[in-house]
Amino acid sequence: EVTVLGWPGGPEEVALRAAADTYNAKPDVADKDKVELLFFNREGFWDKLQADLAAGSKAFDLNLLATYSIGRYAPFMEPVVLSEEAKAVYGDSVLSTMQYEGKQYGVPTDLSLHFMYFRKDLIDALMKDDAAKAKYAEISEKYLGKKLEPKAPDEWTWDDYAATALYFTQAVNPDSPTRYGTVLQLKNLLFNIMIWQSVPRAYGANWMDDSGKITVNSDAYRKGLEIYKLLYDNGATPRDSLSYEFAEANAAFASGQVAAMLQWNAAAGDLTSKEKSPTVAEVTDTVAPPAGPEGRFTHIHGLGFGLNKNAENKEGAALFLKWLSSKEAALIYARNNGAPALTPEVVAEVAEARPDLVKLGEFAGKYGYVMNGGTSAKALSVYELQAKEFTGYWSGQQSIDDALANTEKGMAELLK
Amino acid sequence: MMTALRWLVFAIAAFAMNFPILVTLSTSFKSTRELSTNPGLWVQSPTLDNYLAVFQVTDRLNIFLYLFNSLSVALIGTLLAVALALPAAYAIARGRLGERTLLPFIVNLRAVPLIIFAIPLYMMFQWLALLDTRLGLGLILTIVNLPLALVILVNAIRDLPAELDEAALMDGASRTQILFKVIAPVCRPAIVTSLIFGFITAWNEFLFGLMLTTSKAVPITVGASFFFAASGGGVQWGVASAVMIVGALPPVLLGLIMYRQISGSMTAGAVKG
Amino acid sequence: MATISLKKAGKQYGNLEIIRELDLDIADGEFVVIVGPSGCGKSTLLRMIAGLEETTSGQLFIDGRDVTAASPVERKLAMVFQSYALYPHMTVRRNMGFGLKLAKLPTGRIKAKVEAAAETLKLTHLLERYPKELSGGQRQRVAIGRAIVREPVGFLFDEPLSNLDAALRVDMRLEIAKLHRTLGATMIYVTHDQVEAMTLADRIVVMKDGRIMQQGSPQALYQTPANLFVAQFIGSPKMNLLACQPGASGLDLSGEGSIQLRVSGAAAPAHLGARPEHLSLVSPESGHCRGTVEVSEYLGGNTSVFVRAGKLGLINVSAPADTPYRIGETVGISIDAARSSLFDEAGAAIAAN
Amino acid sequence: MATISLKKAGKQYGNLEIIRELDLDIADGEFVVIVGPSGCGKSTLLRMIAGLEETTSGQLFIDGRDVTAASPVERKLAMVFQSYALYPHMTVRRNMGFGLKLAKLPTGRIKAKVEAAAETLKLTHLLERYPKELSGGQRQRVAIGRAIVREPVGFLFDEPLSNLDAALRVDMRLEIAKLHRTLGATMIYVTHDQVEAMTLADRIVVMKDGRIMQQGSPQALYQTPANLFVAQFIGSPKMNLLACQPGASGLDLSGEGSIQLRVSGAAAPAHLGARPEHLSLVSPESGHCRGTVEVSEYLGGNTSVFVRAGKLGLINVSAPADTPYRIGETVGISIDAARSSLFDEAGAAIAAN
Amino acid sequence: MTKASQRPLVQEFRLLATPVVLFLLVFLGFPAIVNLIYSVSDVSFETLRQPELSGFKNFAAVWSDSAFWQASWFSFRFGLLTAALECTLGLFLAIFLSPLIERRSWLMAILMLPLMVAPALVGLMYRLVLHEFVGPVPYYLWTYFGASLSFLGPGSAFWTLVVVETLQWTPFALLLFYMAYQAIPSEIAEASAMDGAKSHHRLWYIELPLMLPTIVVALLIRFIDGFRVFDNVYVLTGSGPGGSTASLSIYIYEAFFKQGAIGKAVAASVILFVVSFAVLYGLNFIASRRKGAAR
Ligand SMILES: Nc1ncnc2c1ncn2[C@@H]1O[C@H](COP(=O)(O)OP(=O)(O)OP(=O)(O)O)[C@@H](O)[C@H]1O
Ligand SMILES: Nc1ncnc2c1ncn2[C@@H]1O[C@H](COP(=O)(O)OP(=O)(O)OP(=O)(O)O)[C@@H](O)[C@H]1O
Ligand SMILES: [Mg+2]
Ligand SMILES: [Mg+2]
Repeated sequence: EVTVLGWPGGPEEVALRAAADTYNAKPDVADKDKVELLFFNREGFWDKLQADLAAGSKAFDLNLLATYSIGRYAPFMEPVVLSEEAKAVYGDSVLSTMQYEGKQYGVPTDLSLHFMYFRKDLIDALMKDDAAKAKYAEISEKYLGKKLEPKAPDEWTWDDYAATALYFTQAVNPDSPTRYGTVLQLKNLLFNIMIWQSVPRAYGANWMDDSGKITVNSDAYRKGLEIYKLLYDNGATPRDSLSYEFAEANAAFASGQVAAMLQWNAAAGDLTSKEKSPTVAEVTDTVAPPAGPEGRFTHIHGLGFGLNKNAENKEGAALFLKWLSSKEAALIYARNNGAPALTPEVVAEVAEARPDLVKLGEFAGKYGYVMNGGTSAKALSVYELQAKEFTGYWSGQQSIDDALANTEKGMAELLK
Repeated sequence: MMTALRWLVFAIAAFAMNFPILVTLSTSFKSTRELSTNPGLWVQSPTLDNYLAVFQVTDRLNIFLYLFNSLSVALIGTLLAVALALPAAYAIARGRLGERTLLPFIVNLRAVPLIIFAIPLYMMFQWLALLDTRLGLGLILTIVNLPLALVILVNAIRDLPAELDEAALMDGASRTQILFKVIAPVCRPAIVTSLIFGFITAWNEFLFGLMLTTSKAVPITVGASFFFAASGGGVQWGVASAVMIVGALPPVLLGLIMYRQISGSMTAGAVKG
Repeated sequence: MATISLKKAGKQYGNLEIIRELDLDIADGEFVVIVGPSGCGKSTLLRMIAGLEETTSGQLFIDGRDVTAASPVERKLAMVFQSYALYPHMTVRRNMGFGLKLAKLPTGRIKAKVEAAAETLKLTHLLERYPKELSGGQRQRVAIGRAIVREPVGFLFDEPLSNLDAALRVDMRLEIAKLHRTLGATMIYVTHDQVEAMTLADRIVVMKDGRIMQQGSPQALYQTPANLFVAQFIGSPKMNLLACQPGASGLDLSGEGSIQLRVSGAAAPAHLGARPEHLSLVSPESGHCRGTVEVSEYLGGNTSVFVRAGKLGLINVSAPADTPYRIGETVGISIDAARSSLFDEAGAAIAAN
Repeated sequence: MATISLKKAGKQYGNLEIIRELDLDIADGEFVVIVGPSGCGKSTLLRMIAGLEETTSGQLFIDGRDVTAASPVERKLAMVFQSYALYPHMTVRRNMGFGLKLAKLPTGRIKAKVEAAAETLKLTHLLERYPKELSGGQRQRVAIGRAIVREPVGFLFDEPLSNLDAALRVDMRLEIAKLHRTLGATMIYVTHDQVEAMTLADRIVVMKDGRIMQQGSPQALYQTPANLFVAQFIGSPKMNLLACQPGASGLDLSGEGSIQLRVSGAAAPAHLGARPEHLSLVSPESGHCRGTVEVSEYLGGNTSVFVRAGKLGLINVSAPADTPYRIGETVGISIDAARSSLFDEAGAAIAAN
Repeated sequence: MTKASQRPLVQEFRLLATPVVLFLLVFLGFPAIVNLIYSVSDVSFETLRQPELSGFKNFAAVWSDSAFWQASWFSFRFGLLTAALECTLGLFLAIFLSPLIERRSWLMAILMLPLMVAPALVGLMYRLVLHEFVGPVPYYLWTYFGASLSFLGPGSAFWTLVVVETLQWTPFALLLFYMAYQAIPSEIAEASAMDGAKSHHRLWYIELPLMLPTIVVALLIRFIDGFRVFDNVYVLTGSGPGGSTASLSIYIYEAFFKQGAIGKAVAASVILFVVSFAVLYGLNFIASRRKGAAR
């Protein structure tokens, strides 16, 4: 049989299971090539995988792979051959999230990027109310140094986002209907840096330029860091945000005490479900992250499945991967809670059932980016480093100069 | 009067220390909907959904297997650790053997993050075919438990009157016989304490469970999060709570049976002096 | 079956010398009683013989074999500990049967032997109790029982009867004597009880400060103590010592009287030793010396009369129970010269006749 | 300062009745000695008085105050434990000074008192040792020291001298008597030693199976025991019992002889009690009865001769130390009729004259 | 026990200590050797099987890494504080509640409950418990006081972790102390009562000294456990903003897995092992010297 190691519990499992079931039911799949699923914790998953692969584990044939870890695992994995349909189903930019040094290492079954979640009701009310607008202008003047007017979230720049966040903060504006304008995820965790880096990216940030020079010690990074610092210091996000990650941020938003937040697309399901988030489900909307001088950007990374170099059943595994990259499989994935980023032609077939996939595909195509070096062997370590240094700055333990200098130094070490 | 005060202190201590457990218990009976609207301890509309979510997916994620795995590895890790530590503790306490080297050496194993052994152990286990087996994990937990068991037992044996050993020597017992027939029964409270702590530690161990198992020998700590993981790194708090409660039951039951053994001085009537 | 001998055996705790170059040879089947003041090293000596205490110098032989470094098990002796050392987690029955069980005796035999011993020791009704549920004397009997059921070749008894009442003590003493006869085992027995020492011993060893002061048969020690220490230590109530010096007509008793005694040998006698039972109260005129009755202790069978005799100090006289003398009365003391002992200034005995 | 009285006090362990409805009144400053066979409840009684053992029925008064439920601390008594119960983590000095320290005496006074007591108990050189570094007798003396330094109003001594050598025991006995005189404290003293009981007691209480069999002055108990049990228990070696019935000329000794004794009262005498020291060996013809010498035990001061006298069994006669009789020889036994006791079938004493 | 009787018996004692030594040799011998090699090598996950010797570079790197010292300091402070708090509380509860527990061992079960949940899961639950919007603690604080503390903010995170750790592990100390307390022979307590000791005297002069070895053991174990704390801190605060709540274990874990700096991680562990061995050895030495002097 073919064993596949994946993440349990979430929508990823449901989708993979549906795909595997369909595959196993096919008459032309030999018994020895049937797929069996193994699951392993999200918590520590990459560390375990690291140990498994490095030690040459034969416990699984296929395993989960992510854009940011592809370089790290590539030495222990084998390039794969996709079906001919793959290009048409996913498009080049999505396929490239599973590539390393020009070779395809996996099938990009799920894609993650960011939405700006916001409270329609509050923003609408703000835009209708002149007194509020004046207050808004006053606040933006005071904190951002320029008078701003409320805008529709679709048109936000990061300054607008910051102004809105401040406006809806009781500490800044005692009349605010919510306690906080936004909720930031500032825990010392690599995923939080992925969310945040869309801010500097909108100001032109990148890890390194094409010549390989590290470019974090730049105005763009500085700007991005300062916006978060400003929001944190002025109480636009809970004091505890320094320990927040995905779940905490969602809970804060779902409590109705937050006006807007930047969050993974994966939160959409819960936050718009009346069952799970009764307070905000009906008044929450999503748009792409705000724009900056360089445009509008969202971090993307793909999750997919790749082939273990030490796999015991490589042929069978390759067969399954090939099928997994077919349109049939992609649609099964899409229909079963998965989040594949599909080309507009393909997504049309499931648009009714999964409207969010339309946005996902659209945003990925239009705004998606991967930092230079974001798939390298040390990409994870770079995120870890940034998480540590930047949270150090946000929490007031070190200056922005030190944070950037340390990051630059560390990255130079890691990416050399 | 004094008794009332004692009860009061007990109540406060029990409440404070168990607060997270109480929250977990209460959360496990809350629906997702209630969770986001009612942070209090009191459950407005209790539901068993979370428990059903744990027990009804056994074809997919078998909680019983995880519990059984945990039970097996914890038993191996505890019994073997005490079985190894007891003779050594005796040799250390009475024979003055390795008091300066072996004892601090083993105690130190507790201070070092054993995770650094993960890679070589992994390779060794692969070679020995112990990966993803209950025995393999049990052996590692033995190492984890050894230091504490040893310290507790050495401490307990040092407290026993040496005349007991001497009497047994005169009765013709070998050191091994003395150990098992005289010392072990007399330091039962210490043995039970090490067993309880060992079992709890083994039951709750996470990192090695994560590293050294994949499917067949997955322990409950690792298996637990299979249930409550939600998309994007979220947590289904209700299910998480239910799993935690279920996962804590076996050690609680074990404790209930064993605490009784801890009371009372075991040496009364042995010697005069 | 077991001869035991110590050759220049010594024991030190750090700098403290507890047993000093001690030589002792015990014949097979001999009953040796060790007596000596509290803390003189009796228990230590037993423990060295048992192998529980390392012999820091010298050697120890059992049956001619050097066992100085042998473990207790190899020495095959049984011991009754001064502190009992019962197994707190075992019932009396299991405490007593433990050694037999280790020796792999069949359960039936163990049961029989334990019950027989319990019968002898009057412990039958306590067999299922734990040590903590016993009285002091009962514990002590369990400790004895544990040693005797094993029928070893040698016994070491450390004050085994000290917590028993007089009646029981006599019974137990007889039982131990019987055991000695029937098993023919070598026995070393520490006691503070004069009667036990006198009645049980083939030989009494008197110790002081880790040294042997004298050894010999009970009679020998009682009648011809080698030195002042032994003279005073053996016999209860203890021997009276009257300071004396050679005088005109025999010995002059510090000016309080005199006694006709010829001294053979060179050393000048300095003390006359007379046991209370060898003194008698007579009329003030007719005694060897005189004094006033100071205390009179009724002891049932007899009365101890303490007489203050000037420079001779307080003299204890064993008088009949219904002695008529009153406190403050002046009495004469008559000394049985034939039974008294003489010691020189250094305390060594002088042959008198 | 301290009268102690028990009213129908009882103690049970589960179903086991250890002390049964016991009444005892102890006057202020009295010295009461409790004797009784091993396991009869002496320690339990002391522990009840101390407050260490709950009194399961009845009441206990100290100075007239009901203290049945009071804690040991409130009772202000000192106790010497049969098992010593020294503090293992304290030196001898601190063991002894602990009570004084609690009583907040200045350090200087504590030091002085402890050292004085250590002097008395011959423990001075051991003051800095820990209990486990002491011999049995030394530990026992520390236990005594701990009690006496505190000078409380009442003392409870549980076999305090059992592990001391004879000489030391006499010294300590005198010290305790002195302590009693100087402090005037009430003392309850458990012992198995006849001499201690006889010499120390104002009153002796004889217990058996948790009951008081007789109490009274030493003389009274020795001379007129109320029953067979007391008669045999008091006095060592113990009283001989000769089966008898009223005969033609006085009492018939089971056909082995007869003795002239008139019995007043109704009950028929069944046993004649005669202490060894009230018997003497005479020629076979002239004794009240006769038998053959079976065992002869040399005791230093005297010799115990055991005579097998047909149906009368083994009779212990206390003879002079240098008695000429040999084993197997036929001897006559002469009974001092005036000093013998008579008991009826049930064991109660009959007044004889 | 006296050194005495042992000489002829050392052999037997050796035999008794052998199993544990063998076990450790078998299961840690190979890993330890591999690790020692790693600690002086340039090694990553790709080169596990061909480490390149690099001398003491790893040690130098650890030694000069300020994060290592920060983590050590955190661990030390955290270990010391939690050990002290847990043992104080545990001691108090063990002694004060023992009259209740003696008769009802299920009370002990209730007090032991916090230990029964894996620290990683406890950390997870605290994410909920302390959450400003869905956590009960802030909820009640908001309801009754109108404001809540920021439990995991930069200033308070350390103390929150200390409290969390203390609440979870006090039962550990409690159980050890309860056992030791129960083991005190009643006769000694009785003797002290006869000496006029009130309960506080007894506690101070008799019970505590007799429990001292256990107190030392508990402090030692709890210090070590606090020092190497991992699961709950890691789950609750990551390694804290800017690594401020990184314990040494987290430091080593991150070096190992996140940075793939295996050599450095192992070198840090070796340093830790050597230092703590030296400390324990020293303590032991002092303790036995003291005992020797008391003789
Ligand atoms: N915990 C207990 N459970 C049951 N019986 C007990 C317990 N403790 C003591 N006994 C019994 O109570 C009786 C009285 O004991 P106690 O210690 O008072 O005797 P004693 O007169 O002091 O004897 P000794 O002279 O041997 O010391 C004994 O028969 C003993 O076996
Ligand atoms: N561990 C030790 N350290 C130092 N001295 C000790 C130690 N153990 C015993 N001693 C001393 O050794 C001496 C002999 O002790 P031992 O127990 O042999 O005396 P003993 O003759 O049995 O006395 P007793 O009749 O009082 O039982 C005593 O003075 C005692 O204080
Ligand atoms: Mg002794
Ligand atoms: Mg007693």
